[in-house]
Amino acid sequence: MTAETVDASATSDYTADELMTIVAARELNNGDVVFVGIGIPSTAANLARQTHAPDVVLIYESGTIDTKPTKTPLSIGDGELAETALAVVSVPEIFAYWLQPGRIDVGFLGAAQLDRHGNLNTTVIGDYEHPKVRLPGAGGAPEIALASKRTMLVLRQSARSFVDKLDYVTTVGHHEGNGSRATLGRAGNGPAIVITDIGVLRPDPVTDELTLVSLHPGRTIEEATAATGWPLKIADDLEETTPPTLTEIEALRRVSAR
Amino acid sequence: MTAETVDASATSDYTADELMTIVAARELNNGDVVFVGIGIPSTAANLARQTHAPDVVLIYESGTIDTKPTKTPLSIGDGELAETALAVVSVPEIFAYWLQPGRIDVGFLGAAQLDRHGNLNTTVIGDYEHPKVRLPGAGGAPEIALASKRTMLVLRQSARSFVDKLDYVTTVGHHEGNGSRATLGRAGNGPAIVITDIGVLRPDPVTDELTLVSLHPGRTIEEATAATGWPLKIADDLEETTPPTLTEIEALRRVSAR
Amino acid sequence: MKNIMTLADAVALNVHDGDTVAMEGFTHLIPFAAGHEIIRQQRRDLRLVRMTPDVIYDQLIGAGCARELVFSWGGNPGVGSLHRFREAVDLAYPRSLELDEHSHAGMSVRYSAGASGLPFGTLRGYVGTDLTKYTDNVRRITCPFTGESLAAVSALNPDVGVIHAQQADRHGNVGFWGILGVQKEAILASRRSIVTVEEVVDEFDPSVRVVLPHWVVSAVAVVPRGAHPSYAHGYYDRDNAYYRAWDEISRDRDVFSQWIQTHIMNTSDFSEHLAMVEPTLAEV
Amino acid sequence: MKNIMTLADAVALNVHDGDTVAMEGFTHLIPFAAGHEIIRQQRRDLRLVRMTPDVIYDQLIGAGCARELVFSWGGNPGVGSLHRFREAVDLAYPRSLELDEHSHAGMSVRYSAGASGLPFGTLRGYVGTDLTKYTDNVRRITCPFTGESLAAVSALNPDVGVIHAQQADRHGNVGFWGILGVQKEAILASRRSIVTVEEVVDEFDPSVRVVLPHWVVSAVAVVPRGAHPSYAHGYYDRDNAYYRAWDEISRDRDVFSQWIQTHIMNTSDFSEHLAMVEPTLAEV
Repeated sequence: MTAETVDASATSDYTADELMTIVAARELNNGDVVFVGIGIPSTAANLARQTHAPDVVLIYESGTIDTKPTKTPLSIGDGELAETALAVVSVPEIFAYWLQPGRIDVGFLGAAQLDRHGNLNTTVIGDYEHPKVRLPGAGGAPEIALASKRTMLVLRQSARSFVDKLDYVTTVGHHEGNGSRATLGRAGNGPAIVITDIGVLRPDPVTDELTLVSLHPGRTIEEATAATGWPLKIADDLEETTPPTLTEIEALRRVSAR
Repeated sequence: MTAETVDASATSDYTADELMTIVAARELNNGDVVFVGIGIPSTAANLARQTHAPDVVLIYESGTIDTKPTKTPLSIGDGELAETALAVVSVPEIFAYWLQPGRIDVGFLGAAQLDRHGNLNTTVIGDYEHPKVRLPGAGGAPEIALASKRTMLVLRQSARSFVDKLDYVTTVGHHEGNGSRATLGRAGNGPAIVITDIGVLRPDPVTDELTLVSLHPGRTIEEATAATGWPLKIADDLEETTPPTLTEIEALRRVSAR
Repeated sequence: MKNIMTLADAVALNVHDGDTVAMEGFTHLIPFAAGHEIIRQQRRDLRLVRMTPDVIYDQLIGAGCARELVFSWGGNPGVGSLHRFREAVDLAYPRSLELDEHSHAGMSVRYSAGASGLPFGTLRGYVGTDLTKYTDNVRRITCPFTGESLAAVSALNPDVGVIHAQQADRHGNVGFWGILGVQKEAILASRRSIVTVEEVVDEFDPSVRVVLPHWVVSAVAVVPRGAHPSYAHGYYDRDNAYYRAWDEISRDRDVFSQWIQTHIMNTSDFSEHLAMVEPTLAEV
Repeated sequence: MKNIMTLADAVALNVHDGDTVAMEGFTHLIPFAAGHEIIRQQRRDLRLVRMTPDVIYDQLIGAGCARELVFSWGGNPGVGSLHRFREAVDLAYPRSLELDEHSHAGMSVRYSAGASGLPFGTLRGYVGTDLTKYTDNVRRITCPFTGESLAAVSALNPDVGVIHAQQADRHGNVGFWGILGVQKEAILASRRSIVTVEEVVDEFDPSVRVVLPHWVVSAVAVVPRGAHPSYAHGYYDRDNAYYRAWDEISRDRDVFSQWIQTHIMNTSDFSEHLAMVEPTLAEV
């Protein structure tokens, strides 16, 4: 580790994606074992590893365990993930021996649609058999969200993505709320946080309904409500997200640069 | 391959074990994929590989695939088996991916007790809960005998080993005879040959009862009958086993020497 | 050695109209050359199986080879949608495409069960989702010891498994390393198999992690760069520009058809296609 | 790094009276040093699990540590019977020993199920045998797709898994190679785990085939030659003379007890035992 000067002064020079990535990275604790999807989850996990959480363990569904890529990979199967991994195992093994038994602290996912209980759709917009938009499908998400001790979700917030009713449930979050996830069999605790371009949501401890707990700098409750397809609950002690520091932004740009 | 002079002249300078080993080796075809137990099966398979069947593929339950040991290994997990193997896989994998689906041509086993249908006991002599002699137990045999396309058995013949009723069925052969093995679910064809120190037995094509088809040089029907705990069937066209050739004996001693 | 042949012969011998064909390679070692040869030989009514149907299956689907797709994630990684796949699903063009859709975990268990000679596999999964509504290949099973309810998935046993590997030896044994994916299972689960390789070597070195013995591989064909535009660890990198360019090519039916004509139907093998495509993308 | 400690501490922290303990190593890398330490710390009422209980478990059983043995093959490989095991079974000396007896295939599926977090595993096996008569851990299950009847075995999830490996790195990650056995599964199936290693290295080289990350290993202890008399691929060979000598030592209760006293109870660690045993056997 080289000693670096930490510049904790706030900056306003960042994109929405950069802010989401930085807020997500902050949620990872040093030593967490994280099953990472590609995109913002991967960038955020690598940012965390290169800043406050050097011992975070990154696992990709391509079977690479404890990878330490210097740059954010473009795909979950980049060669650098294998080259820098502590171990490379087969895809059946990564799901059966590593994900399924509950060894993973954090499952880190994106999605196209989300409902108030953190259930996800990445399959179709519209009717399944006559879709408006055919999306890629499930990938690793259903079992990542089921087995990880907690799930972190990252997606942009809009009336099209934060919907009252999913067109298709690809991946279960808190199911129908009110603890109903526990009826699905042995599983982790479900979504702990949703990070959007507007703010941060966490599930209500009783109802499991996603509640806005933090607004990003410059964002308003009205914007959040307008970008949500159900009557959005707002926390009594709504906070403002700590803006990115210069150190965070620089580290992120170093990780992302190609 | 070095060209070697083949000396096909018969010899009478051999032990009972050497004869059993040579007769067993002859039964292996070039290219056969053989799942090998330790002892005579392992020696015979290595003898075959170093004589008439250079492309025989040896698999040991230690997970070593296509091993080419220069000497007969002492245990199924000798280091040389790994060093000379085309591939080394885990024990769960060797049973699940390689044995179970029926990829193995020949399962090659010994036993303590055998009955007329080629069922085997390697568990106890006497009552299970109050045994006269506690034997090692099943090991890989039950599933080797179940999944291999055919099974070859090698054991010394005596009234104690060739019994009317097994004290314990560790490993199924032709079950209760008369094709009843087929009722046990998807499986290979069961014991094709039993090689003893007295002769060679094969199952009757209809009843599956082991029938003496060959006597080793100098052995008699009376000896075979006396060494069998049930009324032994003798083939109409009983043959005499071709005695070991000088080439076979020399090759065997080369393989076995340590 | 008797399993080493040309890719054209390997496909002609092993892939038939109506077959279930699994072409695997998890971002790494994707058997593009073999996919092109199947298009060139105009196989039809295939049931295509693949965890991540990306550009390789977009090409096969767009070329009209497929009647069904068994999969868990379909997209152009890092780029976006598969336009030929979407047009087949949304508009039944060039023909309708049935879907049998799973999660990655489910697909990998289906392959493992197939490789193990078992009729089904078990996992903790699929609960609380709509995935089970549109497939008959996921059911529930009760643990005979604990009474727990678990997901059971039917085994996959394709007629043909197709992969690309770095190396074969002179006996026709196959070796690969880097990201391993589900390739071993795909080959062991399949009745027949085709492996394209970068080269034939005298002996495998210790970096080789998976070895498939020649007696489980029906055909080995030497096709250098046969995984392009995906990558072969130790041989060449991913051609990210090709994946990006594919978005444009595949968006329009006619542009796509012209591409298939030029790069596959009018060429005699993969090397001619590579000669066309590599110089233009080399600057990226 | 926080998981690297002495073997005495590793056993004191992780192995308790009454625990289910799986010590694995398939002829290769058998954790003898850890077995001695469990005897030295006089653990009692253990449920011992091991596919091939050979000399290591003969020692633990003879020393009175075990109440039950879960296994698939018990013998002294290449030599003959295990006399302490047989006396426990035949004569309940030094105490009775319950048996839960399986085939290798069944045991390996039980471990794999345990490592996978599933309550059971499935195999084609056990049919037509008496194995199912004396255990409650094998039942039948019906495939929900084909209706076939298959064997189901209950998962093994030991309290402690114990193995020997060639190497650890400074973070406490563990690496091994050569014959792999069921060690990975034994560790992943267990709630806690102890790994003895030949040495700590800066970095694993490519010959290392299995790596267990430090976060699945409770304790790593450096014990050179800790698998003796079994072998460690790349470090030392099997001591066949020890296995042969064991036949004599274990045949007689008093000779055995004296051996345990001298080699384990009166020594402070495995190196003292090695110093006694290796010179006398070196000539073979």
